[in-house]
Amino acid sequence: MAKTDIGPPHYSQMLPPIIKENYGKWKYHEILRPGVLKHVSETGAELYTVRAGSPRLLAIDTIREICNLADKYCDGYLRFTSRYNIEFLLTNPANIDPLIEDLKKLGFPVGGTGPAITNMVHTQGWVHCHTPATDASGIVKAIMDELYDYFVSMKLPAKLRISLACCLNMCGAVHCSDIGLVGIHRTIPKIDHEWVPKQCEIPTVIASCPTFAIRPDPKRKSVQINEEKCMYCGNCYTMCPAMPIADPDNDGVAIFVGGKVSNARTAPKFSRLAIPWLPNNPPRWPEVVQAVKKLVDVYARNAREGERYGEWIDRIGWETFFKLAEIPFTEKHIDDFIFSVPTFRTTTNFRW
Amino acid sequence: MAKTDIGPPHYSQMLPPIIKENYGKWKYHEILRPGVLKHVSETGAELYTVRAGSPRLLAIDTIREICNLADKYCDGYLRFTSRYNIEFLLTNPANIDPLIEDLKKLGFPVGGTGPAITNMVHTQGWVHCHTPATDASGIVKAIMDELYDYFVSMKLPAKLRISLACCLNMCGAVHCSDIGLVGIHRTIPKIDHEWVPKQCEIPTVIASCPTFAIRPDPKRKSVQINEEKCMYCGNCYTMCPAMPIADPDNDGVAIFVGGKVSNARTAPKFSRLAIPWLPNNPPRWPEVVQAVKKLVDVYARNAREGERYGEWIDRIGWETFFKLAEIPFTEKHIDDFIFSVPTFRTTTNFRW
Amino acid sequence: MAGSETPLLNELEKGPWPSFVTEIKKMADKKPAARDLLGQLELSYKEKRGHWKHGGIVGVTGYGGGVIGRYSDSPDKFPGVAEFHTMRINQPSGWFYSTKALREICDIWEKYGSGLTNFHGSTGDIILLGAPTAHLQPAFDELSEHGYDLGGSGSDLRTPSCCAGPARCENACIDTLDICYAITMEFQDELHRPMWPYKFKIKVAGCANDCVAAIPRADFAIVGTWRDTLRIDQDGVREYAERGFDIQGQVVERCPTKALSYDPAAKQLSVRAEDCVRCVHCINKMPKAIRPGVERGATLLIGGKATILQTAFLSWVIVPFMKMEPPYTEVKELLRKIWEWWDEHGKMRERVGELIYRLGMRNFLRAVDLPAVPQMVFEPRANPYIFWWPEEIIRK
Amino acid sequence: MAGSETPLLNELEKGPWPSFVTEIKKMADKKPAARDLLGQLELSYKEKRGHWKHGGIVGVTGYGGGVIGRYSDSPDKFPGVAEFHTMRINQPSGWFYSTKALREICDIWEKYGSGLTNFHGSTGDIILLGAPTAHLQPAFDELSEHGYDLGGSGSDLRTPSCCAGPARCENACIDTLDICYAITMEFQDELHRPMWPYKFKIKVAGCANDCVAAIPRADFAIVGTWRDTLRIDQDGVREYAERGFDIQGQVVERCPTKALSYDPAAKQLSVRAEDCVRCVHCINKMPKAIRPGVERGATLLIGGKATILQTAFLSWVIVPFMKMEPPYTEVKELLRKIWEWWDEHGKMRERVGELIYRLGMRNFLRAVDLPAVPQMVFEPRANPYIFWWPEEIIRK
Amino acid sequence: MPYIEVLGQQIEVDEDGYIQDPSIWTPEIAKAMAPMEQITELTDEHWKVINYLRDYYMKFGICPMIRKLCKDTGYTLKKIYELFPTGPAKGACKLAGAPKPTGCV
Amino acid sequence: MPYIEVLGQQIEVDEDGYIQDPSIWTPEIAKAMAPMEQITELTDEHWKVINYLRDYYMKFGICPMIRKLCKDTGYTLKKIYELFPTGPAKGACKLAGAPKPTGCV
Ligand code: SRM
Ligand code: SRM
Ligand code: SRM
Ligand code: SRM
Ligand code: SF4
Ligand code: SF4
Ligand code: SF4
Ligand code: SF4
Ligand code: SF4
Ligand code: SF4
Ligand code: SF4
Ligand code: SF4
Repeated sequence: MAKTDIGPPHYSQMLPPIIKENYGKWKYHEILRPGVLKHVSETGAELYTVRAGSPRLLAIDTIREICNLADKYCDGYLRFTSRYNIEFLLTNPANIDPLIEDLKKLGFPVGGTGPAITNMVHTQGWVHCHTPATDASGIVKAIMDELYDYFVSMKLPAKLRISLACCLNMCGAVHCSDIGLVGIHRTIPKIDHEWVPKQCEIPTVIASCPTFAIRPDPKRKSVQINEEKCMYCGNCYTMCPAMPIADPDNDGVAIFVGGKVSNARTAPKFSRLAIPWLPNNPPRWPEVVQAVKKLVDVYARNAREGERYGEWIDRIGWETFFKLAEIPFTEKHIDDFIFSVPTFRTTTNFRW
Repeated sequence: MAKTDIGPPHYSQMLPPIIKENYGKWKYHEILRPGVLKHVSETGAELYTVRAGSPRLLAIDTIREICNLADKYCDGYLRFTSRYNIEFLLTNPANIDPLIEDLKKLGFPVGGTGPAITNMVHTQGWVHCHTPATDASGIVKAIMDELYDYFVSMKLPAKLRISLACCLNMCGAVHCSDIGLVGIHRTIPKIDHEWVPKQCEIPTVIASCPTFAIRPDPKRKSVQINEEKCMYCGNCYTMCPAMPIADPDNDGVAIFVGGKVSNARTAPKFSRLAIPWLPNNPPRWPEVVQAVKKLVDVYARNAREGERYGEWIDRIGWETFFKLAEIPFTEKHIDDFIFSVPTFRTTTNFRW
Repeated sequence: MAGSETPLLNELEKGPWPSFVTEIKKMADKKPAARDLLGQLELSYKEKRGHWKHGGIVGVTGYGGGVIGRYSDSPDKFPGVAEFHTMRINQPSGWFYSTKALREICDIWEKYGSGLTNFHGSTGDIILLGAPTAHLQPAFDELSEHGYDLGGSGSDLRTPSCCAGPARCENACIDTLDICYAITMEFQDELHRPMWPYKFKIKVAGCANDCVAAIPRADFAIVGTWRDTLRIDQDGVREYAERGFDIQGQVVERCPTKALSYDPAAKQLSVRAEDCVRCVHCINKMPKAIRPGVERGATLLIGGKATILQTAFLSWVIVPFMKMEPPYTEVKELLRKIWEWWDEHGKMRERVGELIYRLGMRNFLRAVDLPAVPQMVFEPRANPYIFWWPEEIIRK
Repeated sequence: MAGSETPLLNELEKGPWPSFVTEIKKMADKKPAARDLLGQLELSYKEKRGHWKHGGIVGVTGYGGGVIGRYSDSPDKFPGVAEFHTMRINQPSGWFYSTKALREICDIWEKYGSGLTNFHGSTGDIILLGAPTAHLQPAFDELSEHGYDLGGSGSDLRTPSCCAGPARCENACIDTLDICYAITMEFQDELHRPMWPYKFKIKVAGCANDCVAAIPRADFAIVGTWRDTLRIDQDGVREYAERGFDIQGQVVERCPTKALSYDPAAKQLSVRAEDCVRCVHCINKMPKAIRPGVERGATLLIGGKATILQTAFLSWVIVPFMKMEPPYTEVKELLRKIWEWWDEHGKMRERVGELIYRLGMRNFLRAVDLPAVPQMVFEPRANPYIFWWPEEIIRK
Repeated sequence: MPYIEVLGQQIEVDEDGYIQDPSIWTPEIAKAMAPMEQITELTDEHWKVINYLRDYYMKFGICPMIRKLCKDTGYTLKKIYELFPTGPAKGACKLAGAPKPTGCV
Repeated sequence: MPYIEVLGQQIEVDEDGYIQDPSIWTPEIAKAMAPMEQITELTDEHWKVINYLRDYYMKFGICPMIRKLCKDTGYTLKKIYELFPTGPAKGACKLAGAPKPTGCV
């Protein structure tokens, strides 16, 4: 039997010599051009990074091709970023252009650094998950095609991070993204009263509902849902296979904006609802893609240099944002969950 | 039988001629000196206001004396302010000094305008209420004696509003004061199981508990309190006389700071806990008075011109406030009620 | 009463601030109620606890509120305060008085009560402190004869109040006194006969300074504002500049939205209207130079309350702008709709703000027919817990 | 597989961004699993819904997590994905790889799985997408032989992750890679054998930029910072100034606490140390001129999570500063205390942040022996609902 | 302790005239209380309200909210005040032998 | 549908081998499942865990959390894995005839 609990390989096995030698000694960096970083060490050593966009879902054959490039230009070392991009680590600047050439041939764009759009954090969707309200990889592909230009250039006011999660579990952690997309349902779960008693732990199912919409149905040894209280989160389905919630016509995508992760200048911020729902329209989700494009463009046009999406909205106010973005404001934008009250405007200070 | 539903007298009966003539036509005002305002109308008319501090609890004989002054200097008209002060309305500036002289004789200080401390909003306390955790008028008197100088001058960075409520019902609405004092209990209600069933509506009592600490005690047809969940708000006592909560040794005063009401510059703000508890020490509550004095002084010394208490703290951060004010920070300062989460610091951005 | 009997309270006659103890003593010789109040209060000071019994349900014929019942827990020791009920009298708008009116009230209270008052209670009423049960009806009868009426108490509309407004203030964007009076008169029934889940308070402030604390302390706040641009008088600006006032530091830099800009050379101030949020700070600082705009009305907010049950709420914007002209039909109808919804859905002792929190703003807005606008929130929801109306769902 | 069978997916091979469809197709000829994944996915695209059955409990001997079971709901049509389980492989710290290591993984996955992967999952694992039940154990055995282990899933410690840190970044105030590794190794049991109320995630970021999203996405965030003053190199400042960089506008004015001041004449930048909140903005903008201080360590935060159940939480500061030196005993012990308390009091599927919300920070702090400090909150409580410990009460 | 006389028995009431122990209520007590609440004679309409309140209190342990009282009896609030001039809380609840209303005054 | 054979009867199970209807569970089913979960023989120790889980599930309608299981049986988690090499969720719960654990994977 296999050895257990050995943990991951030690990172030192994975670091190229230049990094081992300059570990913890990096002094500053520059972005030479989109997708190309130069880190300079206190020792004077220079490390070059070429960042390439990735679809994240990679065939092993592709990984081998990537390895070939890393062998050719990077002494056999590379890394991935926290947003799925591939980073080639070079010591010889002369290798940068040939590497980029080769990457182009393989179809990998170079970019994603500085005031740009980088890869979208995303999730499984129809490829592997059982609870999605939309696909992940497909929309991501369609959006990144549309925003490609912002990946390979650095012409935005600041970094702009887009993420997507295919259901309310929000595995992509889109809740703090400049633009966050979430697959949502809009209809209540359909209870299969034959299977609920067999497949599901009733108390657990009841406890799983954030809005206390589920109550026991002792007669049927099953549960009931209070339609008015259900906001279609699907958490009960996660706990109970006999309560499927997917609905092809009504599932779709909600879009949130203005979140951020970094503590730079301002504290991390949640993204907030901009567009409550757009339909699932595979294969290329034109409504969603256009909406994201518009949201990027309105920011690109109006924000000041160095201003993240949410910082821009802070300055102009959500009133103005909805006007500029030409998005109708509805009662859906007003929070009605636990922490709603602190979001209500308790002042006459607002713009018309 | 008396006529009912006649409502209050029409305000026009109460307005001096100069106000009737210039109603809605006031153009600007000046503060001539502490407690003396001059309002100038578009018509050129000038109205002088002399503001005098009041203990709020007034004997009818005192009111008659006040009326005498108003008759003498103000053609028989006066008003009270939203903070219980008395305002004499004069048309002849020559009357200002004599009026102030007369007020001095009666023991009424003139002031409370501009960047000053004005009268304390407060409540009934032991004078008339059945639920107090402290007295009202007594502490107010002791504090206003100590801060008297700030009432008759205008030397603070900005307006500083102090309020007091004698229990958690917070009738004084101290929740948005620069400095707010609240009478609090610290022990759980003592249940009189004989009287609960007779005097109290059990379901109402249970529903009255903000923290769900009360559960039925069906055997005794009474209720029980989960000690760990009770935070001594006294709301159950409000609903049920058989659950008295007062405890002379443990009742006392909590002090909150940094709230504001106006929308000027910043939105209205809640006051926030500075000192969790000081003992009731009648007749002059020296601990409370000194604490308030210190809180005023630290603000007076450190805030910038025009900065309200909470605006000052916003600038320097609560970390620094607790340091400057020399108040220990404890777990009690950390919210643990419904909206606690938005008060937790979700960033590494803080001062040491 | 000899001071020697109240050694603790006597301490509160020292010091420069006028003393409530002195006030009580003033009536103590004439009024047993005042004398015994002093005695009982001294006891409270000694024991550090109140000596009033819980509750008390007393009143006058035809009304369900307006009087706060109060009984001493030591009636034997203090018979003068065995029954010591408070009458809440509806104050005139803005707390303006003729001395004639005040003297009338004093005379009536001399006759029936303890001779002690609060000017005013923190809701705004005239508080007549302490009368025995038997005197309540006659006192009321006589007050009524002189044109006074009771204020609110219990689960009813509480006595509305308002700031000095146009009577004494250049900032007033609405006629606070008249609005307050009109609303009070329109809803006399709601004020006197408790019929709701809980209390409901209305306060009217003439501008964003909110000198009556409407936003924190009223379930329904009416706050004056304007829709156009504030008016700058450059002569006035020059005057402040020449006086050495730091326009840049005290005004321009403190404008919350940086809507102002100042040209120190020309001594000219200008405003970007679309960025001004009408916080009135600049007006406060330079009243001679800056004034509200001319297209005036009010912002309406809902839900303010103190800390019980679900912590304090500040009121929330529900109507960014409403014209305020007599007879104020629009706001009255809105109030009726709000009460109808609240009364129908509210639990016992649930303030309207708590009900909105529980059922969601969307249900409230739909019930009272108001459109959702971004002015209602600081920021939109961060969670994806979005409700849909049945008619929005695609059914095939 | 002929493209004609997947007309919808083929649309996603168009456009400049690399296509996941192309990736799946690459394996489709060699791997029935990949081929049938394509088919089933095409069906999903047609019907706008997923085709995986709910759940799946599969695994390897001795572990309770690390594999996500997945079954097709149309195994007859798509037998290649009838069983299509995912293996989560614990990535090396910072996602650094030698090509040798990557090739090993590819070879193993060629043998036992679909040949499809995610580099990486959003928790940070290597995701090996799709293997039948029978292949799980052999695949694991071979991975283990080559030095790889499974990551977390279920109610256990999830695979910790960290940013590039000192390996490739001048901002790193702590050794993110080593801390991540050390914690992972220390808690192998917690990682592989679910035993808690719910999942627990740890992420390590070298500085306040938080390039691994630790604060929003980890129950326990370790974020590098410093205690002394940031270091300014005035030569570097001059270089930026001479290059025409707008130091005043882009740096000084954007400093959240206005801790910086710039003298354009002298081209000198200075910082008021007590006001700097170490947000690293100025360092980001002028890396050649400004660097973190030298007394380094980490701020620890707790409670971050996504939206289910009680909406998303960002992590909350619980330790403003902790030195971070191997073997990291202090942080390990803190983690143990936290888990002990959470495991004892947590309800099923209650994240640690939700438990703290439910029971109050005070109970948490007491249990894990941490002092309350103002750095833990944006602002103190506004309500007077203050709890007292029994020992604080005066008993006579 | 104050009390009222009902059929020769002394029933304890509080200062406001509410019976101290709601469980001992009888219709006679209501009759004895009526004059204090300015009711000269208890008509069927009065009894409808009293019985409704009594039943509600016995069933739920609380008094209904006014809206419910009006809805369920079919009487407007005006009508209630006509029947009970001192109002539903002071008049009707007292006669129905419910505990003295608390809070909210 | 897959099934397992118990005393000549075919019992329906899902892909993961959990019985489809927990109410039909018998100890024989547990015995039949044991080999699939790499258990050669069900000892008293096994039965202690299985019976505990079964009772708990019947009483509360849910499976206990691991900490509770360990506390109540007195076994460490290590011991549980020794008894049920595929773990408490996959091994023990399955044998106890509880529904397949959901969520949180
Ligand atoms: C490689 C990576 C870390 C890793 O271990 O994988 C990384 C690397 C760097 N980050 Fe980052 N960041 C990386 C994810 C992040 C994330 C996480 C995320 O996006 O999910 C964040 C938080 C984003 C947010 O706030 O929403 C992040 C917020 C930053 C910031 C703060 C930006 C701001 O002003 O708010 C900086 C500073 C800057 O760029 O000026 C920064 C700066 C940097 C620097 C310059 C640090 C350095 O000196 O090496 C690196 C190159 C930046 C660039 O791309 O322009 N990095 N960085 C990640 C690359 C992701 C990618 O493929 O694009
Ligand atoms: C008389 C009164 C209204 C009334 O109808 O009774 C009143 C009258 C004026 N207020 Fe006020 N305010 C009055 C209570 C308030 C309150 C309510 C309270 O304190 O409970 C507030 C909100 C306080 C807060 O924010 O916590 C209030 C916030 C203001 C402000 C905003 C101050 C700020 O910068 O935040 C101004 C503007 C200013 O003073 O520059 C203001 C300005 C004024 C002006 C200058 C308005 C005018 O042009 O006449 C009046 C004289 C001000 C002064 O005292 O310096 N008034 N004012 C109240 C006097 C109370 C007293 O006896 O002291
Ligand atoms: C008299 C007065 C205090 C004063 O000295 O000024 C007062 C006195 C009482 N209030 Fe109040 N409240 C008074 C203004 C307020 C205010 C301030 C305001 O209206 O601006 C508040 C905070 C704002 C609000 O309404 O939320 C206030 C919030 C309360 C509460 C808590 C309500 C809540 O929802 O949180 C209670 C408790 C209750 O209703 O059961 C309460 C209850 C009470 C009771 C009736 C005590 C009780 O538990 O039944 C007090 C009677 C005291 C007595 O014996 O005279 N009182 N009460 C004020 C009314 C005078 C007037 O009519 O002018
Ligand atoms: C694979 C992955 C998405 C991806 O494509 O990258 C993933 C996939 C699933 N997540 Fe996740 N989560 C993944 C990272 C996350 C993250 C992001 C993170 O860790 O930084 C989050 C948000 C952060 C957090 O933990 O709160 C996340 C929050 C959830 C939740 C909601 C938890 C909550 O407390 O709100 C669930 C629901 C659950 O646990 O029942 C969930 C549940 C699931 C399940 C197991 C579905 C379920 O209902 O049981 C998904 C299995 C998909 C499949 O079939 O492969 N997943 N999940 C990520 C793990 C890969 C890896 O190990 O590297
Ligand atoms: S976000 Fe939802 S659907 Fe997508 S992978 Fe996570 S759990 Fe599955
Ligand atoms: S979908 Fe969500 S809100 Fe609706 S019943 Fe299920 S758990 Fe509750
Ligand atoms: S604050 Fe409390 S004690 Fe004071 S008057 Fe109001 S209800 Fe009574
Ligand atoms: S005092 Fe407050 S918290 Fe305590 S039991 Fe009573 S209502 Fe609940
Ligand atoms: S609220 Fe405005 S209008 Fe009313 S008194 Fe205050 S400053 Fe004047
Ligand atoms: S009113 Fe307030 S927001 Fe408008 S310009 Fe003046 S200071 Fe700025
Ligand atoms: S978090 Fe800080 S240390 Fe880590 S990679 Fe990002 S910038 Fe560098
Ligand atoms: S690190 Fe941030 S807070 Fe500190 S000086 Fe630089 S910009 Fe200001």
